[in-house]
Amino acid sequence: MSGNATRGFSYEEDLLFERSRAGRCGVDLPRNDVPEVDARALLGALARDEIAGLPELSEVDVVRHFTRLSTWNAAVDLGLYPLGSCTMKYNPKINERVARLPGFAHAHPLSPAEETQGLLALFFELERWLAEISGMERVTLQPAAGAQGELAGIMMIRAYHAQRGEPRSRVLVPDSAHGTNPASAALNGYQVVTVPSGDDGILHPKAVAEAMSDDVAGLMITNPNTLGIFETHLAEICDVVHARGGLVYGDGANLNALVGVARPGDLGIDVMHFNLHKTFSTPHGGGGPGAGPVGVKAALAPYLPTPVVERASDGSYRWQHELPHSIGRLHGHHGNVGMLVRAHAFIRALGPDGLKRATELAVLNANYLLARLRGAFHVPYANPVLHECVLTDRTLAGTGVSTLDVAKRLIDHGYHPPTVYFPLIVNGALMIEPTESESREGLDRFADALLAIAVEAHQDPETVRSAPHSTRRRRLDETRAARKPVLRWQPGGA
Amino acid sequence: MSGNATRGFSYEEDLLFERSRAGRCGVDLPRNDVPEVDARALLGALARDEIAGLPELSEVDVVRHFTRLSTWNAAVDLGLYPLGSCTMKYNPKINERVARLPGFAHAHPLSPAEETQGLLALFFELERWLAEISGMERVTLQPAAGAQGELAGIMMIRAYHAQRGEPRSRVLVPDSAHGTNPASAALNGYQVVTVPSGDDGILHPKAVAEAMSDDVAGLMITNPNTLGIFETHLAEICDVVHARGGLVYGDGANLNALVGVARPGDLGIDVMHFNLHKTFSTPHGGGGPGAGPVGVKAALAPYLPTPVVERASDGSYRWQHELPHSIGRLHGHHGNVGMLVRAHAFIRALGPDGLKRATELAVLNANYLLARLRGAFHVPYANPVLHECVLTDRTLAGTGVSTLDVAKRLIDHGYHPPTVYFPLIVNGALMIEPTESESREGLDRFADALLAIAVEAHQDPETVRSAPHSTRRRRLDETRAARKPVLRWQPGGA
Amino acid sequence: MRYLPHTDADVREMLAVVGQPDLGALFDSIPAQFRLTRPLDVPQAASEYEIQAELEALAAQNEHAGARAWFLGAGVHHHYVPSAVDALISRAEFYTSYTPYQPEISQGTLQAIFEWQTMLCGLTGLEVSNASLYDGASATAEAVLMALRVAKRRKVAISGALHPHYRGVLETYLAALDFELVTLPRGADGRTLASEIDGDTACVLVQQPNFFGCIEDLPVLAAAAHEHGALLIASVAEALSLALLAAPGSSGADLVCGEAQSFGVPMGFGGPHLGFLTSRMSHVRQLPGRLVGETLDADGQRGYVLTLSTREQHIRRERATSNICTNQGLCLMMATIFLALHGKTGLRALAERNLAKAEYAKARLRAAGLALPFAAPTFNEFVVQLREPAERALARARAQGVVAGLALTKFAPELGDALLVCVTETASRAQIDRLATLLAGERA
Amino acid sequence: MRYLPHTDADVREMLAVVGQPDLGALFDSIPAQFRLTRPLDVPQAASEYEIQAELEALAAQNEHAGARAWFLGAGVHHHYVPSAVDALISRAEFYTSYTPYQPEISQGTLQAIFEWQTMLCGLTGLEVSNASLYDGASATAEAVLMALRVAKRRKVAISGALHPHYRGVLETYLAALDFELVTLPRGADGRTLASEIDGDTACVLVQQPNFFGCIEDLPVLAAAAHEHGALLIASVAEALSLALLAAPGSSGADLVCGEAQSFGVPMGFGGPHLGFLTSRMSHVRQLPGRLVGETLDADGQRGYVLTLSTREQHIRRERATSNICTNQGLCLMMATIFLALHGKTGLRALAERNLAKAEYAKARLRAAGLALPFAAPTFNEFVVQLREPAERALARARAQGVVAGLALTKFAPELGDALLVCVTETASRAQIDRLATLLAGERA
Ligand SMILES: Cc1ncc(COP(=O)(O)O)c(C=O)c1O
Ligand SMILES: Cc1ncc(COP(=O)(O)O)c(C=O)c1O
Repeated sequence: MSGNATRGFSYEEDLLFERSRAGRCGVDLPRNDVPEVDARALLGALARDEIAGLPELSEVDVVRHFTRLSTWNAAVDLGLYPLGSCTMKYNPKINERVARLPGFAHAHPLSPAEETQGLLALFFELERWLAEISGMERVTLQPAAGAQGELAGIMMIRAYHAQRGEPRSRVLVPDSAHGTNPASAALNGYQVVTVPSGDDGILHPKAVAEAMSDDVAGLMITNPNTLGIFETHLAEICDVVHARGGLVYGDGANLNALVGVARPGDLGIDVMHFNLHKTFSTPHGGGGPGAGPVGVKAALAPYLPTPVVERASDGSYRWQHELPHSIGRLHGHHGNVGMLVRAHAFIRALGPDGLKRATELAVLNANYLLARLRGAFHVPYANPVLHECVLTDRTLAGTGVSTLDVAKRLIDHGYHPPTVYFPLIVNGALMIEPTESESREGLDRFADALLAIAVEAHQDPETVRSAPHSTRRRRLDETRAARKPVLRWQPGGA
Repeated sequence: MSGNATRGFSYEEDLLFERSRAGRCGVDLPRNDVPEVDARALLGALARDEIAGLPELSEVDVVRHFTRLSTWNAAVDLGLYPLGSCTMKYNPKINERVARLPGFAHAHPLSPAEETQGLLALFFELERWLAEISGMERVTLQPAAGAQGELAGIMMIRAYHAQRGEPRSRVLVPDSAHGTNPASAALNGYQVVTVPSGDDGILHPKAVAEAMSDDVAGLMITNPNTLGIFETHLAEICDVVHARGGLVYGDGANLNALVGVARPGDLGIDVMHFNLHKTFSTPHGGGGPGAGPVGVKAALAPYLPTPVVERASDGSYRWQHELPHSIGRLHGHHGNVGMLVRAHAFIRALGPDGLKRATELAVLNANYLLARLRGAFHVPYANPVLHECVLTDRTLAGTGVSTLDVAKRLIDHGYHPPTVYFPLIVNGALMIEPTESESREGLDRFADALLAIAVEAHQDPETVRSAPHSTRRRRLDETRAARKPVLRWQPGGA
Repeated sequence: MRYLPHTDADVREMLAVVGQPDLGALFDSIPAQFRLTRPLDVPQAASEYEIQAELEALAAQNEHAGARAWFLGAGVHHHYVPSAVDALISRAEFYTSYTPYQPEISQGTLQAIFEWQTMLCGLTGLEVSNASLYDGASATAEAVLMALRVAKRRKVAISGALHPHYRGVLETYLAALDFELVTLPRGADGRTLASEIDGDTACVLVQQPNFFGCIEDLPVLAAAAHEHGALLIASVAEALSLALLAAPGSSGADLVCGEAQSFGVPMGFGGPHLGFLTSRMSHVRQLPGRLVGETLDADGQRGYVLTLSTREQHIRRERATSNICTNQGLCLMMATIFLALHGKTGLRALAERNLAKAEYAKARLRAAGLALPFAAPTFNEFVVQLREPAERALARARAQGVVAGLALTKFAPELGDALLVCVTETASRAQIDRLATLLAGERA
Repeated sequence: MRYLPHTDADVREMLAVVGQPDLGALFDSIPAQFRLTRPLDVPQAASEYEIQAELEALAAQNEHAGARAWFLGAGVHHHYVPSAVDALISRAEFYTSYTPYQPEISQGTLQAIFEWQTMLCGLTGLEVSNASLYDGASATAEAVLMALRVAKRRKVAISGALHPHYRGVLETYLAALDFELVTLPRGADGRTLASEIDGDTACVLVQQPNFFGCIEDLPVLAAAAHEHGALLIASVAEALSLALLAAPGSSGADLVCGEAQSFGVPMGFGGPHLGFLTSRMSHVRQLPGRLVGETLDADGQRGYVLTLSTREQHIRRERATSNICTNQGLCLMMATIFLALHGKTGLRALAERNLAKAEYAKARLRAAGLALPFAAPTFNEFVVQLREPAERALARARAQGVVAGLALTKFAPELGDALLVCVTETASRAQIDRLATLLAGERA
């Protein structure tokens, strides 16, 4: 092992339902100060019987249950979590504190603007900051995650073409794109046309020109792309798309490579989303919530979702609901506000110099890892990388050890594995994004672990192939899970 | 293993100093809005050089460091923590929330009473409640822990005798007492006279009468005693002490056996401490802080530490500093206030019925474990037990396995060991206090683990003797630590 | 900078390993004309202390339920959240982890999701639940999209008593697609009428209880939908009602979607909240969002994994059932803990308390001479008609520390000066009495 | 009841195993006449919601540093605590664990204590630190008791500028013992004069900076003490000063004790705080409190254990160096995290900022025409003389949201209407300006 992980034990813990005992309860209600109501009498058949599926536990049972469960997870606060494309950077603790301030946490979205000026001011500022960082004109904070941001962006593109009286039916998506890109386009009724990357891993104007037509509403592009490589021809590609009346959507998942160094808006992007849970340090929460604000150039501003925040001449803030060309409402309320508060705090913490420095260090870290790992693992593209790098298992050919095995073996070293088998255009990809939060010596330990596994793959492939060995559960059978899905607990198994 | 613990791994983590890198820092100061001051110029030789011994780390380094360290600990929130005499009950989460309310957490002890009425009201109520629970007249909340409570109590006894013009020089302490009892008496300048327990584990009036004299200031007694046994002769013993002008100090560490069922004051105790961190659910914090309020009968009230809270006729609260016979001040301020808030919340949560029920269940749990373990382990006394039980390793004689080995082996089963080798009057004691927080099936799992170890001791003693096997560190060499003490890190080892 | 561990020496040495002269050179792949040559125009870096002070100042400008008598709901509900919820989701292992793609090192999150799925099936009366969607509104839109895929028809019949924001989001989601939307009228008692349904109808969408608080008669609507081969979708904006009302799945709903914010998620100015969607097992391949399933490990031990991912964008791309990726995982964790704490009896008792408080409020308002326009039974929310402009009544109440509800003037002008009033367990009798007095227009 | 897991069935079955008919029978060893036959007279059980509401109401009645301009110190200091501190000590593994008696399952706590010991040695300039005492006052009393044991003499010379509460506690602790206490006078510049020391003196106790904020000249006092074979004890009530002032141990102090609340522990109305005590290694056997030492495990790996316990009550009983058992472990954890976050440079910068703020305040007050009676240099606290009754000035300031300091009328009447003013990094220039205006008596 790498000095990062060693011997230990795990606590076992059954399902809530298996721990349940009739008669336990983990809450007590306040004394009732109004007349009791007999629900059955009042509601008749509208009332339900016992709630099957809910357990009965005391507070201490519940606390222990979830505390134990938590110990089975990897986490950023426990160590490097190098999931490529996910930007698992440190989640500052002050963000958690401020997001819980009662004036944020217990405010109601339907309180009038006059009673929620602090929140509107925060929205207004954050919108300005994101616009400045990205080189966009306006920003909506409503989308709840990157994918909903994509949806919103494509909807605006659609509305833009519709408004000009020339609806179009296709959207171009590079083959290296994240799955949400084609899915978002399709959800908007567009036909997705895949554009192949070049042998150098990036998109070439020629490929785009070949796919481009008057029926193409736009191109979705990730920059740097999912290989971590800057799309050097982006300006020219944008020209190609714009020349035929198309628009360019920028997937901002990789913005951590650019903040303070270059702005998507300056590069020709017309509309893009931000993943606040990546670039702007809001926690991933074991899957979410995130937030996916969308920035647009002036031409798309009329289509922004409603409502938007405006500052009146007296300095007060208000909601503007009347945007005649708006695509409408995307979220039940104002988006994942708690994440907006955290992102606001993060930008305030770093300031202009810190934001740029974070970008530089994120890129330095990825390049450093690449330099240390090159050779032991195959590097599929020669282009310089920015904030993440992609390696493959080709150097392990013949050992029987694959990318998946390397990933699982990393767990024994105390590391969460990188993203694997993505992007799809690379065979056996290991996509590593260390982020700026990792120290040099932390990267060295991680590189040492990967190098040790590469050696082990040749010397003792079986140990790698059967990893992990140290976790509470060994390798889990995903095929079995899908073949006969058991998606809930039922008494007696079934 | 018992189904409680299974395979896992630990994260390694060096000392802060080993992780330090010159130039890192985990905080940034606010912008300075006043003129800089050159400390060297202003203070000359009064100023210091570099602070040797402090590390340099970023915020993420520090967060990971302590998060990893935390994973090496057992905890009540992870499972049964059956330390006898320590009452490791569940620490309710609401207690933690209310203790952090800014009006408590950021209040200053020298703010005038008019500006801190909420805190004074809380003190006043808590004092009343503790007095009612214990059958005492008044209570001081100042002592920071049980031992400081003992100190305060013995001081009051001393002041009482001094005031009556008959200073005395001895204090009686049973041989089963906790070490703080004799230490507290000695710290007060008293000579400690040890009173032997009877063969039945309890104190007998005769033994006390033999030790009692006009030079004895009082007796310190724990009830139920450290064997978990109720001191059946307590009333008579109190009479013996009182008859010779002595007073009886009650060590309230075991009050969890009595709340709502019997009151030390009614039993003849003149002065006693409460361990809020035991009976009243405030967390132990890895060693503290606790709180050790002291209750006294009316005769001792004049000697209470100053200041005390009083309610004025207009319902407002104020500090009373003028107690001419007071032993004086025991704490720099008002004691461990955060713990008082938590204990207040706990008493409110349970109410009269809940407090009594908790006692009953704590006693039921101890008796249940005793019933399940009797036979596999030796039960040194036949008397009925209350909230805890003491077993010994005598049944393992000949196996080479001792109490310490059983304790260490429990760790492999995912349990913190019980208190061991205490009380001193029992050879190889295993002192088990489950508290009321443990469910029946949780106790069963724990009992199964202990029974399995008893079997293992006979079948495979070496495995028990070399336990634990699953922890990040195996059995630690305490002798080595004491022989050549290394009590701080120094560069290069030293 | 406190978040950045790199010392100058680290940077120098790392650059040497990388083979670059300086940090700028790392970005040489970005054409020079696109490199930003000025600092970003955002405020200078701030310390934690300054950030906290600034955000406390902003937070202090917002009215919130911790400091007022609170009767405003309309899809976002003020319920007490036991402290254990925040204590547990504040475990770094939960909130600083990613989606559980690597199950061996994510069993904590996976088991909790499996438990959520189980409990939500029980609450909604259906067989399979996903692992959250963004919010009640988008979950409702996703449910309709799913129904369109399942039914392969193009007409969507929507209750006129659907939350207007849900309807808004649904319209946004459907805008690009080829479909027809019809609105089911509201009956005099406040419930949805089962008209407009025919053989082209893919689904009937009703909110339960509906936007006006009225409890719909789901079996009647289900019969009408099923008669024409359409699916019934029940959208639940107040998930606590599931503890008291007949499970929609048992009442004929084929899909149950909605918002579970009431299960331990703070109102938070509207988000993050917790969208959910449950269906019958027969439709699972059309379900959007993540699913956790049980399986075995190499030693034959039970464990949990993400499963049936061929429905999802990262596998199926443009043919996925949805584009969702990041979901509302930590809110799901809050709700799972909240449900575990309340359990079968606690949740029921909480729901009954909400009912009792709302019934008391209704009685008090009626006694104060105000009209309650709808006769249908309600759960914890209802409409009351005022004798003055709603905004005036709201302002008067606010001045007395009472947030009295939502003016329906904008949402349902046909109701005149009406308020939607929500009464949860957090409202004391005294506060309700005060509300009645204030709304009746008497002097408070 | 939410904290109690037992169902009625559990109780029944367990009683059967135990062989008792009912719960009451478990208490049969308690003589009947002592059994309580009535319910305790405490309030009926309350829900979490009610408890929170009640305690929020009580908390709201207290002035606190989060909502005022704060210049009150005197041994309890308002410093900003980075959020990471509370986030980390809220790990259940830290706060719901006991004293680390079983080292194999307590390495987290043990390693942190070892780190604390190391840092405190560096800060105080001594060789060994214990693992906390209750607070600064009792730590000071324990230091004197230790000095009495070490020196085997009976006279204690105490600075007249010792915190009066520390002095009070010391007198309480010493009351039963045979000793003589003399007070060292204060010089005109506010510092302690090295008189009254002779061959009977066991120790000289001074506070650094002293109660009036003045920085003592420790080398001079140390020389005077050592000349007579007495120990010098430096008691530090504002631990942050250790980052700026010459380490007391390097200035001749033999024992350094005091209060480390400033290192990340909230003021909390005076507790829980963090007493500490460091000494030279040669006196370690007389040190009170727990100690953590390094050792090896059965595999030869480094680990930590409680050590030298033969000093302690659980081994040595009446011959122990102290009676302390439960200490201030979690406060030690806060301070360890606080120090780790600030580190060498951050802590120094924080201390310099305190100095700069206090110097600015002194300049402003002088400029406002107020007298600062003491010429000795100060750190972040100092005395200012008013031209009106101190209580009046304080009340006026309070009415303007400024808690201006501590009236010394009670503690040092000889100073007339004087205030002890503490200025930390949390005070803005504007607040300091305001303070000066208010204390000068001009209209605010
Ligand atoms: C490149 C890329 N695009 C889009 C997304 C989708 O963003 P989200 O998960 O926030 O919906 C992701 C994140 O997973 C991504 O990595
Ligand atoms: C019986 C007994 N007495 C006294 C004490 C001392 O209490 P504290 O640790 O709170 O000082 C303890 C606790 O450890 C104890 O168990």
